[in-house]
Amino acid sequence: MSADFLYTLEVILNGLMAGVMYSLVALGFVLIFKASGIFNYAQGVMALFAAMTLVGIQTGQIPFAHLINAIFGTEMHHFGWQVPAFLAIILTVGVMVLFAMIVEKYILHHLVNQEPIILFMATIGLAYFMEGFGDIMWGSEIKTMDVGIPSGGSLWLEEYTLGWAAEGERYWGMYIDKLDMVATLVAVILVVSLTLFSQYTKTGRALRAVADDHQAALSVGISLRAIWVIVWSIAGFVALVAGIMWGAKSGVQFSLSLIALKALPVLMLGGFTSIPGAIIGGLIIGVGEKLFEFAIGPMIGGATENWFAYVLALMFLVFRPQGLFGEKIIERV
Amino acid sequence: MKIKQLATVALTTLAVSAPVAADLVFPSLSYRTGPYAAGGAPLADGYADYFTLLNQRDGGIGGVMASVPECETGYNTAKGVECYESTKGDGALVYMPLSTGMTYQLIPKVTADDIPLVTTGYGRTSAANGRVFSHVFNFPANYWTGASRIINSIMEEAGGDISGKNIALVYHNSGYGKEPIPTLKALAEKHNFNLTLIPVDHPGQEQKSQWLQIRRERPDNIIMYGWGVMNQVALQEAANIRYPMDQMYGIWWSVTENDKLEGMGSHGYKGATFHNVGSNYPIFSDIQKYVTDAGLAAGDGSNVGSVMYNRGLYAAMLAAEAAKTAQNMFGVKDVTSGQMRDAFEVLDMSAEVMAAAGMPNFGPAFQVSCANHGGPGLAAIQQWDGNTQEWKLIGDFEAPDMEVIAPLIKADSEAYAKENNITPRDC
Amino acid sequence: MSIQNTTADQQGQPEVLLDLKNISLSFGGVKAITDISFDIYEGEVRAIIGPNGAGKSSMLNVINGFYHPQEGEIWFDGKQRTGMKPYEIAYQGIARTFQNIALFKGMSVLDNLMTGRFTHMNKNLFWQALWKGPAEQEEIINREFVEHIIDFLEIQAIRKTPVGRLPYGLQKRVELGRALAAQPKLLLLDEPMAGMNVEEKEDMCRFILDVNDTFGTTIALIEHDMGVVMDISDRVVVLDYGRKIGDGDPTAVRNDQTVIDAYLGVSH
Amino acid sequence: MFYRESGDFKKTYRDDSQTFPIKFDRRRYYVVMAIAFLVLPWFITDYIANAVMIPFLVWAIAALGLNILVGYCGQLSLGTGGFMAVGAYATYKLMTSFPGMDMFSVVLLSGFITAFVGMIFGLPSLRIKGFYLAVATLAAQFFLVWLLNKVPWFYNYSASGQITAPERSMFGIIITGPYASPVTGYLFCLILAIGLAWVARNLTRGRLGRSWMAIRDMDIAAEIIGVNPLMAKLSAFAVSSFFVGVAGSLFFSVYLGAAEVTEAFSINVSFAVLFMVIIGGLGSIFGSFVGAAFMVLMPVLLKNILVGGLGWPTDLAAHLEFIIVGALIVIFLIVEPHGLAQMARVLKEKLRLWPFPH
Repeated sequence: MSADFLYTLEVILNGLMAGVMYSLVALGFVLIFKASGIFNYAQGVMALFAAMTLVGIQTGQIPFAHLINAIFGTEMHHFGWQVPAFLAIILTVGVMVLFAMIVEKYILHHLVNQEPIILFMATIGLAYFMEGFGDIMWGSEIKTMDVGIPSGGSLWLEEYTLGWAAEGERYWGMYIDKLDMVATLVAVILVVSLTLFSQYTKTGRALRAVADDHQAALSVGISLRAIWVIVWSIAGFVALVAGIMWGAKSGVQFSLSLIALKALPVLMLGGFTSIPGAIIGGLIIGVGEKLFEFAIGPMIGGATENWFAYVLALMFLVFRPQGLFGEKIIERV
Repeated sequence: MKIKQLATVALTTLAVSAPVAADLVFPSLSYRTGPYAAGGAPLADGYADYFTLLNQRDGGIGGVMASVPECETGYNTAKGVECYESTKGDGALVYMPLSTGMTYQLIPKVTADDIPLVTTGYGRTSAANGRVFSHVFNFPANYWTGASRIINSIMEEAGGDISGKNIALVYHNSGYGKEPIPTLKALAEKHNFNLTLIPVDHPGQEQKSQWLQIRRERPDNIIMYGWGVMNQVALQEAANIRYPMDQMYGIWWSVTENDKLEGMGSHGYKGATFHNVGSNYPIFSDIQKYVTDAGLAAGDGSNVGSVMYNRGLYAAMLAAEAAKTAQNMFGVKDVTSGQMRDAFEVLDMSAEVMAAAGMPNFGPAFQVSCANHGGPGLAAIQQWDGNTQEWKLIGDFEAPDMEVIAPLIKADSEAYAKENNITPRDC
Repeated sequence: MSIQNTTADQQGQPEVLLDLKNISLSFGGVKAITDISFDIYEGEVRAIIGPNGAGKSSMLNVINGFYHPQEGEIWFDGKQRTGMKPYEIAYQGIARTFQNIALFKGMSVLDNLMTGRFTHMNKNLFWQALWKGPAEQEEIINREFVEHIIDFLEIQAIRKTPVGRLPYGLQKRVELGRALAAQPKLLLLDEPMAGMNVEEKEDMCRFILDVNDTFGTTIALIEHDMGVVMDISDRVVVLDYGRKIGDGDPTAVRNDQTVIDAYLGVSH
Repeated sequence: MFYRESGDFKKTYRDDSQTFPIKFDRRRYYVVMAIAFLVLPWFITDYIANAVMIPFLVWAIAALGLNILVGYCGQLSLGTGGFMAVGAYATYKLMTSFPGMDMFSVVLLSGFITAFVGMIFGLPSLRIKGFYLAVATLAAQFFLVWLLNKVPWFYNYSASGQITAPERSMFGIIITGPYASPVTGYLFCLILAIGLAWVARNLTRGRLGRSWMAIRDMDIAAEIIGVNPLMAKLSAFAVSSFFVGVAGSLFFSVYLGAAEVTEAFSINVSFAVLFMVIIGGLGSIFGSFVGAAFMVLMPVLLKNILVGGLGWPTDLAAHLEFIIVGALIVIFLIVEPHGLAQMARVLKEKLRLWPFPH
């Protein structure tokens, strides 16, 4: 095989993996949009907040230390203990559930039946709030996420594929990051368990009922408020997973919240209401932008990925305005 | 109606809340929030702590207390305007905006307001031409001299010849990151090496494409002009593809304590710097005694001695020395911003001055002149030691290839002068 | 009571305003309309009736260009129509109301009616931006016309109320007003009396007849209330399962055996 | 008491359709204008002009533009930052290519250039609706920023891609550049803001505005009434982009004086303007001004209270600022989803009836 072909293959594989990382973020959006029609811009900040909380709990940080020190003139930062990763994750999930309850009680509850754009703006307000709140609670310095996920290129794969290229070509074997492989595995488990949950549990059925028709669901005795808390909790959990993966990749700091921007074209492509759409959309965006950067990027100066993802999604949309897997828009008079 | 009330309250607050007029005002436009907070916080701490030290230990500068009103910009240029306007009325002596974008914005403004603008290691490189940029100082080094210094170091290691080598520039795709490109292009022509440009968009969490490209092309060296999260991700990706760390060079904004990997991950990673590292200087015991122990530190103390903290300290020292120079020059205690500008123009940062300030050999010795606001552009190379988890200086502060840079500075500054109708001064 | 068509009476031979020839329409594999032909005379009130799902609304949608039939010809005002957009058809002089009220909810009654005048206004963006001068002149002229309609429909008091706040019956009336504001040659009414009480229905009947009388507007309407249809229409076309099963004046249709079997028969 | 309309009859349609039908409103409007034009310039300081009034006016123009698109035509857009960048770079190119051109023409031409670009990026709106369109407009945002950053011609081949506004004047008065007095900058922006608000008012009360609102409220009915959706949407995109382009032009030339596209016109700008529009009130010209005032004044006010007044550390204050602004947005949306303009309207209704409760 020629090295060029192998390189292209490598780009495609890595694109798929990157796509999975985008999908992880997009999933949270889809869950909430499906259940409540809210385009939750705060999903990215939720991922940041969850990751910060996880690291904070793990390393025994004192919440609001900076604020307390500023007010009382004390000098305290750490409890001085370390919490095992597993326990810390469980505690963080608890925090995210609490967060979901607060959001439902103080925001969503008061905005029932508002127009989508109002709800959207409310979530941006929420994102602002959480950005400031997270920083006050845990501090704004860069933190390292360490929950034992391996990273670095897979040596085994590199050596195994080294001989594939023709003799004498510049080729160093296939490169795939172990972290990406783990992320793929996690994403698969996440999607399968979400599907099982929504298909085979009572709560899952209620969720789907609400997604189909709020009024009808209400009329058969499903509590909308409870459902919203559950959905936001699940979305919080998904945000935590995304936060862990992205945090392990780039450290836990402010920019983590900007991953939301990478999820938007995925949503556009996959449709706001489809979980498989979020996955497939992520894969298409991942491969598309990486291939474009690989093939065309060097000719036009590079750094094309940010806009190309959107343009790619836009091109799909022009032909299918509701996204690949979105519900068909039927116009009637 | 409500808005009007708010506006009234706002306006009255603005009028009332003007800081207490201190005698020497050194505003600090800091960013302790936003995407670059991790770098901005220690920088601002160092700047503030130095003046606190002077006030506590020496009773200010020449007997006049210094004050450092801090204004949070969040690395946002629009907020920078607000900060500039809100502090300049208090008799600000010098501005150090700590952001390239804000520097560009302030260059015309400070010139009109007769306040010196000092950008240590950032900002507009061609501002080194004092004939065009009368109020802007970018000593001791800038992005172009830094790039040249890195190339020199690469040449040294290669035994003086880098013709035919491949060097990649991984840069933050913004004004800051693009700065070194003309210099590197000129140097590539001169030394006959191949330059590959690899931009990374803000914020730079996803750099897979870029590093796959690097892995394919295997450049002999990498120069990185990164900032914020981009640095950490780049280092992680470099380690992932097992790129040799000692062939990687960062500019000074890419070689801080935040820019490292766990354990030996980034051992050997190098970078250019224009000031020394570590806390092995007399001044640090004074800071401990007069500032930290007295509970007057700007930060929580954990940053003292870090690269960014030292950079803040160093910048403050330059400003304070200029203030002293101005006091001596004009024989007054309360210097004005115009006098500060004149002082900066004749600033002599000799080894003795630095030693007297408790920071011997902390930065390069240099002199500023009317025509040259950038100094000789001396820079050193620092290297990360994974064993001790700290940066170490390797080699001395050395001069860049001014033969290449000087014409570039001249061309760019003259283009600016022409565009803005500025007649260069006679120097 | 049947209002006689003046044009038809005077000339003996009525003039055809709209002529539909062999129209077929299908969505994917589903046939909505199969080979239907009928015509509408200038100045008459033409009713389209039929059970639910007979293709009545689809027929209206074909007439005003929202759906494009796969087969057949449409002749309006002596010209054959080919592939027109709905807004072009509006310019030809066809206006309509909708089964489910389709008013512009964020606008006042007055603005809704003024929007109906859209096809009669033509000052471009520049004049609009300047306002003073031609644009204002045009606005005032059209405002006068709209005020006539407001008087006619007796909705003076709610002129500046946002339509979203009005009760159902009034909304229907405003919608009729909006269609009238366009001064259409052909007015399509899709169940104008659906969901109304007897009084409101009587009002609406009066308006429809008055429109037909005073403005001479040709009207095609879909209605379920047979009493109303028989009373106010000149001719009736009956659809069932996308096919035409009857056509003629109300009495003839009422006595047509096929129609009775397919449609009226059900209710007996 | 003084807020009464009884006895204030309109005898012509012209009177009936004027902007401020109630005498009290009309008087208040003249008073505000008089203060803005005649009183404020005497008292304005550098700080008030450059950090409060100029940004307020510039953002108000941008908000007006976006409000035409989102509030009147119902097309959700997140490309505002990109369009402002087009306006800014057009201004820079015009200023440096034609040094003799007066600022007014430069700004308006930049607006027209942006309008053209906006129309191109408005084309997908014919197929794509709602949030899908919002995300699609992000393509414009990212692509335009990339393009302006990548092609050196746009920034005259300078080393870093920064653009700096040279000194330009009009009628011999310096408007841009460091030597422009804050009063001229303020008045220049004020005249443009008032003029554009007047244009926006004219456009939205006439035929074109009604066609936009018709598309917003029910696009199918609008089309059947004779509104060409292509023309309505594209004209909304064009007019909106014109306003946004003018705002971008002023943002760069009068307000910041220098800009770098990735920093000054990032996605945050798009969100900020959308905020102003929604907080102020969708489909309200007054609301655009109120929204801009809120988003400009709030942070300044908070900063001055927390840092200046209470002496908090700047970073805590900045975090708290985020929390408070975020919370306020949510609270406002809960209390009055239709924005501050709607609040004012409700208040007005109450005042009309005062002192009777119903």
